[in-house]
Amino acid sequence: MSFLGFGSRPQPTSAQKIAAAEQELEMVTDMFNRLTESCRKKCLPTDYREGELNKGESVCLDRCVGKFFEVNMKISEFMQSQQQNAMAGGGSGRIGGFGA
Amino acid sequence: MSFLGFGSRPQPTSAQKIAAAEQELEMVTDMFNRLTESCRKKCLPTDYREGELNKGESVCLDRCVGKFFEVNMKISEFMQSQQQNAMAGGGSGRIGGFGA
Amino acid sequence: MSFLGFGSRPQPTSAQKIAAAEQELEMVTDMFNRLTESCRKKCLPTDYREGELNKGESVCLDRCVGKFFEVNMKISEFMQSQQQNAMAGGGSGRIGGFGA
Amino acid sequence: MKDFMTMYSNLVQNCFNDCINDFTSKAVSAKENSCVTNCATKFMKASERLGMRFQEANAAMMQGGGAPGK
Amino acid sequence: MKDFMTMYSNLVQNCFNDCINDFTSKAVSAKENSCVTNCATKFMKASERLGMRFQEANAAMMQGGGAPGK
Amino acid sequence: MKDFMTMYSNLVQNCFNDCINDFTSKAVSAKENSCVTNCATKFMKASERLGMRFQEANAAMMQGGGAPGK
Repeated sequence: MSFLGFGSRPQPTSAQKIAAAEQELEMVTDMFNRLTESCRKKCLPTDYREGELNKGESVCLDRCVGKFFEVNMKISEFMQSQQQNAMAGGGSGRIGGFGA
Repeated sequence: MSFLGFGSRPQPTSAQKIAAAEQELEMVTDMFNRLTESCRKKCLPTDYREGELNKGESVCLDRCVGKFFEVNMKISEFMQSQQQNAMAGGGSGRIGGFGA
Repeated sequence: MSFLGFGSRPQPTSAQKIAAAEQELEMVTDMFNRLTESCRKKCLPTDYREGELNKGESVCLDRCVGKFFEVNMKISEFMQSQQQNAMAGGGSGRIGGFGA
Repeated sequence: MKDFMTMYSNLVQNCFNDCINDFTSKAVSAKENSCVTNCATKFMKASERLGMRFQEANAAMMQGGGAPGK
Repeated sequence: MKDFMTMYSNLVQNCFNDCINDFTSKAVSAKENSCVTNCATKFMKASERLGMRFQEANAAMMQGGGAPGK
Repeated sequence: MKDFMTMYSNLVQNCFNDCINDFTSKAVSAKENSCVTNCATKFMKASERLGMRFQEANAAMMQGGGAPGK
């Protein structure tokens, strides 16, 4: 689950690894679709007078990806700290039995 | 299908009960996600100057849930009356071969 | 995949035909749901002072379906020309191993 | 069945979003109530009309430029 | 698990949409940063509150007009 | 395959929503037509660019604070 940066875990079996990889792929695809939707709305005006991406739009898209990742990272950290507060002493610091 | 309040039905088998329960859970989860989306938009301003829910926001969320249920109930009744008109004489009054 | 109008293909097996038909049904359903969402927003005012569709709304819905299909056709052609540019010489002109 | 549920949930969410905008009181007002009923009625009529037009347009497209076999 | 991921993705997308509106600079500003934190905090508190009210309302509905068997 | 269909459907719906706003006439106007073409072209170029940036950012994140094993 590297996209979410949830850190390392105990050794999983092969089947668990495959399931985790499939889940990760689905998750990353979903995130990319959401990012695309958000960045399109933020950066592309809807009158479409030309088909090319102009300079301003291109720069905006690049920064949009960077900022989306930063927000994702920040919220991932936030969720982990929430999790640790909730199950202080009980668990391994991962979220909700995530991945493997 | 208690969430939709579609009333009682003939005796189902165990397998049918399990399938119906799974479908109900999925349906209730979907409804909760939609309610969350709607009530967040109706009740929480998007400038996020503070992390706490203030009094006004909390009251708004509570009323939002109540009203969402009322609308759901009203539309469920509406659909049932539509259904009864459509298949008057033919069926059991339930919607589209619903549940068990 | 007639809805997208991607043209004819080599002979498929029965299993492939069934899979393609299922995929087509899912695709057409998804398109209809999207069309419904778009045309509702374009044609129906949200104050709902009456339950009937008035003349203007009805005509708008009819034209909305026609124009949605035209846009779909245009974008299907666009994607095919993109595809042909991308794999010029290599393939059969269909998109991404589509259907059967 | 799943399609019916999606349609139903959309109906609830859309009519709620369009009709319920006052949270100063707990009760659904008479005006909100009639809005919801009209919304549901109109939504069903629109779905029906759109469904008919959609099928006609789909049939026309298949006859026109579509694949002959399937 | 899938529900958690949907909730998480919604959280990221909503807080991004509401808080990040300046693309003249590459860096997330201090103001945007605190907006994101507040957004996530408030979102979680709201979800919790909505979850409680939802369960109460659902239980009340089942007792009231609901099906007796299931 | 499913990802391609989702992308395709999004493209159709978005370009329709952004470009088609006149229902006083039955025909798609020349202006609407060129809007749709530009919309599709720009959408593809934006997707490509976003995809590249996304992969770069993802790779950077995995090297930085990510899990070593998987």
